[in-house]
Formats: sequence, C-alpha cells, structure tokens
Amino acid sequence: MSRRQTYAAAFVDALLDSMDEDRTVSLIGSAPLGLGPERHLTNQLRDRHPNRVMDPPTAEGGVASVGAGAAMAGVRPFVDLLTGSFVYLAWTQIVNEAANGFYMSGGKLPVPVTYHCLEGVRGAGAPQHSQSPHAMLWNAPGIEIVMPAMASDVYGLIRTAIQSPNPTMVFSHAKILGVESAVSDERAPLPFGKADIKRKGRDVTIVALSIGVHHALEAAELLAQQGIDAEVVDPRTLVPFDEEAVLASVEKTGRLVVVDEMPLRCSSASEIAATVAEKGFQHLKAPVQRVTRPDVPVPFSPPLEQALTPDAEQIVCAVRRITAEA
Amino acid sequence: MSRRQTYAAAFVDALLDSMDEDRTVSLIGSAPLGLGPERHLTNQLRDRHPNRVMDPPTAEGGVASVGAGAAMAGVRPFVDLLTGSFVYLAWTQIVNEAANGFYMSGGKLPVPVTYHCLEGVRGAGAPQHSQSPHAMLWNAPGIEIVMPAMASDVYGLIRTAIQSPNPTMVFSHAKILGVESAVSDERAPLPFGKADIKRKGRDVTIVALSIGVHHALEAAELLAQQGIDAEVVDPRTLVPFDEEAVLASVEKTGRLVVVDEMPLRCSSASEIAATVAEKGFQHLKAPVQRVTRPDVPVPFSPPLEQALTPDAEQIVCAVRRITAEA
Amino acid sequence: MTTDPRAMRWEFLEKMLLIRRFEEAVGRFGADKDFPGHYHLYIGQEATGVGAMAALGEKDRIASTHRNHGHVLARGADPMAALAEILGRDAGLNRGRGGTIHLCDPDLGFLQTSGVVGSVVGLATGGGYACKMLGDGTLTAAFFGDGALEEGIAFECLNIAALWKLPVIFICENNSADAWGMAKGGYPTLVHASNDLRSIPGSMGIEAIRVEGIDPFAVYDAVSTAAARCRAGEGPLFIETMTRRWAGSAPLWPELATGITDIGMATGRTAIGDGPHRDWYETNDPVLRLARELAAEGAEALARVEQIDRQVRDIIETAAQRALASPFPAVETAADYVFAN
Amino acid sequence: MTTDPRAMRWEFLEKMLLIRRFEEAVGRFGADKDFPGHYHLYIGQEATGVGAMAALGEKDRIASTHRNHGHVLARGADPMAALAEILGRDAGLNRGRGGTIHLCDPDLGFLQTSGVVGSVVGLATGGGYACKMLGDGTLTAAFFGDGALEEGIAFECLNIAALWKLPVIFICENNSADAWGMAKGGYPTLVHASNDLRSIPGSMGIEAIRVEGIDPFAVYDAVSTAAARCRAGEGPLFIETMTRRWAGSAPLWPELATGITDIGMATGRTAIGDGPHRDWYETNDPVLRLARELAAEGAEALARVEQIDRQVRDIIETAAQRALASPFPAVETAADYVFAN
Ligand SMILES: Cc1ncc(C[n+]2csc(CCOP(=O)(O)OP(=O)(O)O)c2C)c(N)n1
Ligand SMILES: Cc1ncc(C[n+]2csc(CCOP(=O)(O)OP(=O)(O)O)c2C)c(N)n1
Ligand SMILES: [Mg+2]
Ligand SMILES: [Mg+2]
Repeated sequence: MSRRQTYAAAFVDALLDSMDEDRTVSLIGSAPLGLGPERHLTNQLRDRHPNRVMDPPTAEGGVASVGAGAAMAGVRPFVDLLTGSFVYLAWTQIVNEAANGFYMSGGKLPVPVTYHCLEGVRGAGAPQHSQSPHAMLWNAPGIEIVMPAMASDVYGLIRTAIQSPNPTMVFSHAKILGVESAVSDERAPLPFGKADIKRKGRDVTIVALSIGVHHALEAAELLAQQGIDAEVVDPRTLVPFDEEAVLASVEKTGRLVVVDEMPLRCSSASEIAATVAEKGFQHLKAPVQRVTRPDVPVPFSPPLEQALTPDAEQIVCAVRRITAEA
Repeated sequence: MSRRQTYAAAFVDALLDSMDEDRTVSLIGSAPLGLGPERHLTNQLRDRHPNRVMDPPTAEGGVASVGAGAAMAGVRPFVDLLTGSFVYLAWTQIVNEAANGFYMSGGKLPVPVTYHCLEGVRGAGAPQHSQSPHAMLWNAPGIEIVMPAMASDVYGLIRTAIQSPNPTMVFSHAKILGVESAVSDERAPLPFGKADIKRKGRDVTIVALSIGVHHALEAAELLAQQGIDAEVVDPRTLVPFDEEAVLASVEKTGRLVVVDEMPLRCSSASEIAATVAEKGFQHLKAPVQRVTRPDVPVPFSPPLEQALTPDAEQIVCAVRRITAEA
Repeated sequence: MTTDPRAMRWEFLEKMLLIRRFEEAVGRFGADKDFPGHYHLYIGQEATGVGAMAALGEKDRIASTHRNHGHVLARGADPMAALAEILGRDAGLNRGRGGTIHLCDPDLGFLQTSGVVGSVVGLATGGGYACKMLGDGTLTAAFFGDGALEEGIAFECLNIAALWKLPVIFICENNSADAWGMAKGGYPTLVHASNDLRSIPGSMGIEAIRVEGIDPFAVYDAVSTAAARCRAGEGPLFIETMTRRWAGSAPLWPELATGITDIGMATGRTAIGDGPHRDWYETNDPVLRLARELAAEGAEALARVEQIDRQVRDIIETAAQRALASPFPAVETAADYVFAN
Repeated sequence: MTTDPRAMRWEFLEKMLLIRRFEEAVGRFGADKDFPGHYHLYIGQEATGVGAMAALGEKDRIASTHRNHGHVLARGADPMAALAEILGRDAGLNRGRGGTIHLCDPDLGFLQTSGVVGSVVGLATGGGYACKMLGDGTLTAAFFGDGALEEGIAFECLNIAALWKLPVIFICENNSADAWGMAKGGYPTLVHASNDLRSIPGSMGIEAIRVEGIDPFAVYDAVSTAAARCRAGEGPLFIETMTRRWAGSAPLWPELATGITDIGMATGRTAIGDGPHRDWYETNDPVLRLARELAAEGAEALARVEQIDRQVRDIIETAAQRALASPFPAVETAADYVFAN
C-alpha cells in the first residue's frame, strides 16, 4: 500500500512514533517546522505528550548543550535549533562537545542526541537566515549527518536518528516541507549509509542532496527529452557516507555532477567530487562538475537570490558541459 | 640581505610594525603565541603599546564580536581567539556577522578585523584542543583566510591582513612557531591570492598548507632521492585562492597530491582536489591524492596521535601511489 | 534637532508619526505580498527610538536588530531608500542585499544590523571599543529586545563593556510588558527566569534604569543622562524601556491589527469605541498619546497635529510609490560586494 | 560513605590525602616529561571535591572540567586507571583518548569532562534535564571554576535550569581568592566585572551561597542541603566555594611549589619555617588543616593520621608504578570509538 504525504507530515509522524515508543524521547524547541503553513502539524506532538515538548529560551548554544548533556545522562532529546544559521551559535556544543564525547571517553559515554534545523535558501532569508551548515559539519568527526529529501526518506531516517547511540544532525531544507511524495504504509527506520538511487540512468551520475534531489530529478526529465539518461543518486546520509554506491554509479556512467545548495568551497559537492577523483578516477570520462551556490552571501532581493541559487536548469547545463564532448 | 628568523618572531614583528604604523590597530588577547617558549616575544607589544594590548575575559564569542563591531566603527583590531577549537565558540560572530557585513550592507560597511588562532595537532591537545577550523571557514563567503607556513610568509601576510578592508582570519599552526627560516631584510606586505612555489619540480604537484608545507618539503627531499621531482605549491591564502598557480603546476606535472592536516571530509584538500578534477581534469594523468587526518577526533595518547597525523612519509606514500603507475 | 523642550515635542511627534505611517506602509506591502519573507514592525515603540536618537550626537554609532525600521528612520534615513530596501530594490539603503531585517545606514553611524538575536549587544560593545580608542568623545548606542538577554553573547559583552568602561548605552526595548505578572510567575519575558532584567547588567556593576518606553521625553532624558556619563568616561549604562506588545506583533506574521492609525482618536474627532484595542488607543499607543497631549493645547495646536499628519502621510505615500516603481538590482551585480578592495 | 560526623572526618582526610598524593605524583610525572601537554592540579581544592561528593548519591550525575582529577578520585575512581589515563595508556580510565583534561568515569555517573571553559555548566544542565525526565530522584552536580562565568554558555544554562526547575547543583570553585580586593578594583577574578559572582545566578532567581572551600564539612553541609532541595523539586542551587589559589598553579605550567606535602606540618613533627608559603602551610592547605585538627585530639589520633598518610602514599606509589609500566594503546585502535553501534 502506498499513499502521498508531505515531508512535514512524515517528519511529525516520525517524532510521534518515536515519542510513543520511548518515553525518554522529548522535543526541545517546539517549532521544528518553522513559521510556514506546516507549523500546526507539530501541535499533535504537544497534544499527545505535553510534558515532553519544551519551549526553551533563545539560546541555541545552551539548548544544544542541554541536549548533549541530557543524552550523556541517558535520555534521547530531539533538539531543534531553528534556522541553519543559528546552528553556528551552538557550534562548539556540537563540534567540541557532542561529537567528541564517545571517542574522548574511550568508548564509555554514548551521546544519543538528535539535532535538527531548517537550512538553505528559504526565500528572503538574506545572508543571516539562509545558511547550510551540513558541509562544515562533515569536517567534524563524530556526528552522523542526515539529509532527507522526501517524505519517503524522512520518516525512516528520523526514526533511526533518534534510536542511534550517536549524536546525529538532521538537516531539513526549508523549502521542501510542503512537498508531497509517495510513502508506503509500512514504514520502518531506514539504515544510515545506504544511498538511494532515486532514478536509474546510464549516461551521467548526478549525486544530489536534500532539495538538490528534487532539482536533479527535474533536470533528469529535461535531459531525457534531450536523449541523455541521467542516474540520480541520493546519499541520504553524509555520515556514514555510501561511497560504494556513488563509485558504482560513476563506474557505470563515467560522468559525475554533484549538486549541493551551498557555497562552493569545501561544500559536500567538493567532497564527493574529490572522493571520486581519488577513488574512481579510472572511471571518469570527463571532468567532474559541481553545481552549488557561488561563494557569495545570500542576498535578500528576490531576483538576486534566485540568480545565485542552483536549480534544474543549472544541473542540465553542467551535464551538457560534460556530455557534449563525449 | 637575508637572515634567519622564527615564525613567532616574524609574527610579532608584523604586529609591531602594524601598530607603529596605524594607531587604530590594537591587540585583543595578549598571548597569540600560546603557552610555549615563544610566548615572551609578545611582551614587546605590550611594552611598546601598553594601551593597545587588551586581556579580555574568557569569552571568545564576545571577544570576536567586539572585534567585528569595532572594525565596523572604524578601527582595526587584531583579535586572538587562542586555540583553533575555541574559534567554534565565536563561530556565529565570524560567519554570520563579520563575514556578511560588507555584502549585507550593500557595500557600505567594511569590516577590517583580523582574527587569529593557533590551530592543529599541537601535541597532547586531545580532541578539544587540536581542531583546525580553516576548511569550515572556507565554506563561509566573505572572510579572507590566511595560512602562513614560514617566517618569510607570516610577516607580509599579517601586514596585509591588518591593512585589508575585509575580515581576515590568520591560522598559525601551533607547531611551527619556533621553526626558523630565511627572511629578507626588506619586508613588505604580501599580496593575498598569490601562491608561492616553495620548490620547483616536474613529476608531481604537492599542494600543501601551513605545517603541511614543511612536511611536503621534507617529502620532496626524500622523493628526490628516489628520482621523483616534486613541485611544492603553497597557496598561502585560501581566500582569495590562486587557482591559476595550482592548475598551471598540475598542467606541468599531471599529478596532484594535496596535504592538509585536518579531517578528510570537506577539508581544504578535498576542495583543491575537486577544483583540479573540475578545471584541470584534462591534465591529470593519475588519481588525485589527499593526505589528511582520518575522520577521527585527535586522541591524547602520543602514539595514537602520531599515527593519525599526516607527515612526510605519508606524503611520500601518496606520491608513490600515483607515480608508480606512470 | 532643537533642545527647546516645547519645540522638541513637535519634532518628536513628527518623527513618531513618520515611523508609524512608514510601518503602516510596510504592513500594507507585506499583506499585498510586495516583498517576501518575515518582517517586524516598530509600531508601539516609536517613542523609544525617537526619544533616544534625539539624545545622541551626530558622530555617535548605533546598532540595531530585526526590529530596526524605527531606529533607522528616527536617525534620519531617507524613507524612500528604507522602503526600497524592504522591497529588495536597487535604490534601497543596502542595495537590496539586506532587506527588512538588515536595514542600516552606515553614513548615519549605523553598524551592522544583525538579525541574529543577541549579536547587536556584542557589535555595539565593539563600537564602544572603537569610540574609546578613537578618543573623540563619541559613544555607541545599542537597541535590542528583551529576547537578546536570553543569549549568552549579551552577557559576555556586558561584562566586557563593564570591565573596559566602554562608552556604550545598552537600550533594551522590553516589549513583553503584557506578559508581566502573568502565568509565568511574573517573568517579564516568556523565557527568562529573571524577574527584573536590570539585575543582569546589575550583576556586573552596570547601572541599569527602567523607563516608560511610550514616553519619548522619559527616554530622551534617560539617554541624555547616560550619554553624558558615557562621554565622561564612566563606562556603560543600561536602560530598559518598557512597552506593551502591539497587538499586531502578537501573531506569527505581523498584521495591522489596530488598523491604520486615526489621528482623530487624538484630536477628539473620532470616538474610541469599545473593543479589544480600546486600551491601546487610549493609553498605550505612543503616537496617539503624544498627539493627544499636544492637540489638547488648543485649536491651533490641534490643527498643527493634523497638518503634520497630512505632511507625513504625503511623504510616506510618495516614498512608497517611488520605492515600488524603482527597479530591482541588476542580476549581474548579485556577486558584487562580497569583498571591499 | 558513613554519615557519622566523627567517622566522616577520617574518611575525608583519607580521600583528601589520596588526591593530594595523586596530584603530587602527577606533578612529578609532569616535571619528568612522562606525559606531554598542559595539565592542571587540584591541590588546594581537595576539601571541596571530597566534601561535595560525600553529599551526593550513588546514582547522581557529575560533570567536571580541566581541573577534574580531584573530582574523579573523590567519587571513587581507581587511581591507577586515572594515572594511566594521564599517561595516555591503554589501561587509562578513557583508554588514553582523553588524557588529563578529560578524565571521566561514566560508570560512576560522570558525564563528559570538557576542557572548554564554560561547557560543563551546559552539559550538567542537560544532566539535570535527564534526571528530571527520568524522575528517579537523582540530580546532577556541576564542578567548574570561576572562569566559567565569563562564558555566555554558563549564563544561558543557568537560565534554562532556573526556568525548568532542573535538579542541578552548580558548584563554582572560585580559586581566585588571592586576587580578591586587589588592583583590579576588587574583582574576584581577573576578568569579571562582577564584584560577587553569586549575583549572576542571583539575577535569575537561583539561590546562591558562598562557603569556605577548604572546609570539607562546610561544603558537605551546603551540598547536602542543596541536594535535598533539588530532590524535592525546588530547582537548581548555586554554591561558590572559595579557595586561595595554590602557589603551584600560579605559573603557566604547574610546579610543586610548596613541595611534597609533609604531614609532619600537621602533626607537629615538622616546624613550619618562615618563607613564602608559611601562610599556605599554616592556614590554607586544606589537607594539613584537617590533619592538624584530627591529630590534635591525642596521640592515638596523631598516629592514625600518620598511618593513613603512609597507606595512601603506598596506594599512589603502587598505582604510579603500575601506570607507568602499562602499555600504550595499540596503534591499530586509534580510530576505534568514533561511533558507538
Ligand atoms: C539567534 C536567533 N535565534 C532565534 C531567532 C528567531 N527570532 C527572531 S525575532 C525573535 C524574538 C526576539 O525577541 P526580542 O529580542 O525581545 O525582540 P522583539 O521581536 O520582541 O522586538 C526570535 C527568537 C533569531 N532571529 N536569532
Ligand atoms: C573556551 C576556552 N577558552 C580558553 C581556555 C583556556 N583556559 C584553560 S584553563 C582557563 C582558566 C579557567 O579558569 P577557571 O574556570 O576559574 O578554572 P581554574 O583553572 O581556575 O580552576 C582558561 C582560560 C579554555 N580551556 N577554553
Ligand atoms: Mg521583545
Ligand atoms: Mg579559577
């Protein structure tokens, strides 16, 4: 059986089921779906578990450290840090504290906290409400990174994140909350580190993350009309990262485009491109291509914002650049 | 004329000359050389300019924001944030505030602050005193990033950093402060964005940063004994980044090894490797190689720390992997 | 700006009305979806911004937050450029890069306007550091909400300002007065355990006073005294200006809940009916309050109030039309201004 | 642990001496370069750690800082495993991954020991959140230095603990007493504008008391009372324990400035000569202070003091030799424990 559901609804379902299943799960930060039209869905959480939904002060560092400390003491908080840019207020708590806990204790102190934020170019977020911290975090060993793209992924990934004995950060792109997709009725936690081939193809591999998956699928349709058969690979988690799946796809197609909506330098797109240039070089028939934002803060003005944000068209261009010469 | 000087001495000379030249330059954080044997050199600064050397509270976020705000109001603070790991306590101040200031104001508000820290695997720093934030920062548009490797670089780069109208972060590796190298008597500010070819060679390009330059030069000597002629390219600044110099070198050698002492994923090594895989693909005769720390926190125990830290030998191995097949 | 108290009242009224009409225009633009994204209006706090700015000198620095419109206008920024910024236009104060949350006018002494709660306290402390270092007798005024005191950065920088005796006036616009003494056990804000926010700067030896934020003269006096002490090298001061939260700021997205301000409610030409906002019109609206006080002085004064309102409406109407008609920045310039050179 | 006050005195002495001899061993290792890097000794604060731990329950949680050795030992950790950790050995409490700054024993209720100043206040607040949620009557005790109150995270989390009435005892070990009333205008620490650190939790409605940190009974009483109130659901409390900074902690790198403790200075067998540390030996050394009080009770007590000292020295000597002889972790395991599974 399958039906359609929004990302936001699947997100809330995952929290509901997690809270029902484990009484040590609580939500710190009661509005993980932001200020948009999906916000009301989170009311279910408070209605069902009024004592396990907390409204903290505006103090992201404090909130993140409370989450980490609580996890060390044996409960499983799901901590919402609001907008991606605000995660930087909690950076030391996540990178220096939560991520190092298990290692630094010699494997004695698990830190089963889950963090969440709404990241990305959300529309009129201007420089300070549009940031995407996931690539920076990928440079911090010790924290699992989850990038759900669709309703069908987010339910199972959040379930796994909360059950995980490790600190985990879930990034939801602010613009995909209302996007519907097919979900099956029997849902279960999804294993981390397993990429999902969102579309099979043989001419080019498009590795895309989060909102990028939507753009990539759209691009693949456009490319199909031009006779180019693109494979869309969604890693779903950056830590652990399914290198095998990416390399296997590139082995088949010989071409790689990586899509990541964030500044270019040291982006996840760069990391994935470098990994393939190192480990899959022999398969590459053309230069790798990265489709990202340029290294510019996100402007408020709508036409400027749009001009700097990756979309399906930019992916099509990138693919054409490396297939034209074939 | 040339003489030999330690990194630390050249560093202090740059601050002295900057403070002499511009009375709006001050030092916030009086121990930028840490607790090691070079510490006393900074006394000169306080002796010469007692009112322009400040000892702030242990409040890295506050200190960084004071630096940014002061710069916006027309002075040029040099703000020391101590250890690389503590920069994460000031992450929002650097990434959300300082880096966005000029852009967000539509080009009306320059932010001429300079930040500094001692980063890297310093020896017994354990997970919380060994971090290297430079790659994460490279993902944040709007801030210049300086990575001096030697006495001959650090003087001119710090002079330029302080004179720059932009926020700039200077990363000194904690282990190179006492390393001597030749410096010329006529020193001047060094332009940003100009790589320095630290050793000419034709078989392989080693791009290395900071302490990695020292390891790379050592590796080049070892490789020379094995008949391999390595070129060592030191970008010196990551922002702006001298892509041309790196691509030109790879065009000549056809092989690339990138050295960066930090966790692999989304490291500067990954960025440079990806850039070459994208823009210099046609020159590459072999897979790119990254020499970094693995994605593991830095353990306290000395043999474990050593095992995880890149050195000349690891660079030699990486070069051999891609020259053996030639 | 005059310092004659009688003349000053009229200047205050004019500025406060300008801000009010401006915000009403923004509210209309917002409702009409003329610009995207979240925004915050200064309605109900006009007396604070206007009273405080009047006490500052031309070379002083200012730092503000997401709720900045009133500060920028009170300081004298061009309403058309401010509106154009909110609309993301090239003629905007910040060439459309910043938008509503980040309006700032560095030519008038503004430092960065940060939308990150708490940051302004740190940036303004830096401003004070620069003022002290330059030694030119200037100071920095920080405007921020009660929420900023939930962030640790505010605490850290109050400490730094106190330690280094920096010339900073911390102006905390506490617009949570409706929550006062309520269910939360008397907490002034929803999420602060402090029963009296002055205790926070107080714990670091910073003198902190509280004034009525709807009375521009009370604010003016407090800031004037603070400024004199700052300039005398006595270090920072903290002023908490109390206002009730405007009904239009209570929902998630601003609404012109109390309607377009009817100056007749001040002049007596419009009766204030019963209804949910009666208290607002009669007591809490700082614009009506000052207008009413002035209009009560006689027919001539009443006419002058009405005339000022007409003038201000004209100014804003013209500014709004020009801003709406002005072009967006050219797409080719999107990557300009990342770095200065 | 007994609750008979007379018996308790002997237990306190034993634990305090154990910590002292342990730290002296660490000091020797440090001077001999048996381990690399910076480190911090708990000498002079033994009474705080021992008194406080005695008041906590077996299931309570604890969080500590860079100056953690005394806390871990006072709670009952194996001295050999603690020393081995400091030496980076595989038999270390944390398998050599943490080292001196990060000693922790989760089996005894320790949360992460953070070397980032201020962090512990946040992590302990999280511990209190868990305790409250689990509803098992436990609490979390945070041990931190006065410096932690310079970091905003401490302020943020005091607020959270107060708002949510979390069972947390914040134990601030203020070892800056020598700076008290000095050149810095009476600031208790070098870099805090607060004249009385209790005013900071006080500003958030957290009851804060100050006790003598060299008196284990004063600390024990204060923590016992606080614990009872925490367990009764009254929310957090703050205890400032005052100690003078041990001379060996004044230089950049620790030195055994006051020598190896001579218990004869407590029993009267060694005369305390004139010299820079006379005050320390006579008044401020908490170990000598308690030993002296006990030894004064008569010949039997005096003999017992000496016997305890011998026992403790044996324990530490054996632990030190075993730790030094124990192997480093295998290099192949360097990447273990990044993630749990
Ligand atoms: C660091 C951070 N966290 C959260 C937010 C979201 N936010 C926007 S306005 C606001 C309330 C701020 O309250 P206050 O400072 O009192 O200002 P007011 O809006 O009441 O004028 C919050 C929490 C933010 N902008 N920055
Ligand atoms: C965030 C951070 N900044 C700076 C340091 C460097 N540092 C190590 S110990 C210390 C002093 C801490 O003072 P206090 O908390 O009073 O502890 P004490 O050493 O006096 O016991 C500092 C600043 C640090 N460890 N963490
Ligand atoms: Mg408010
Ligand atoms: Mg201290």
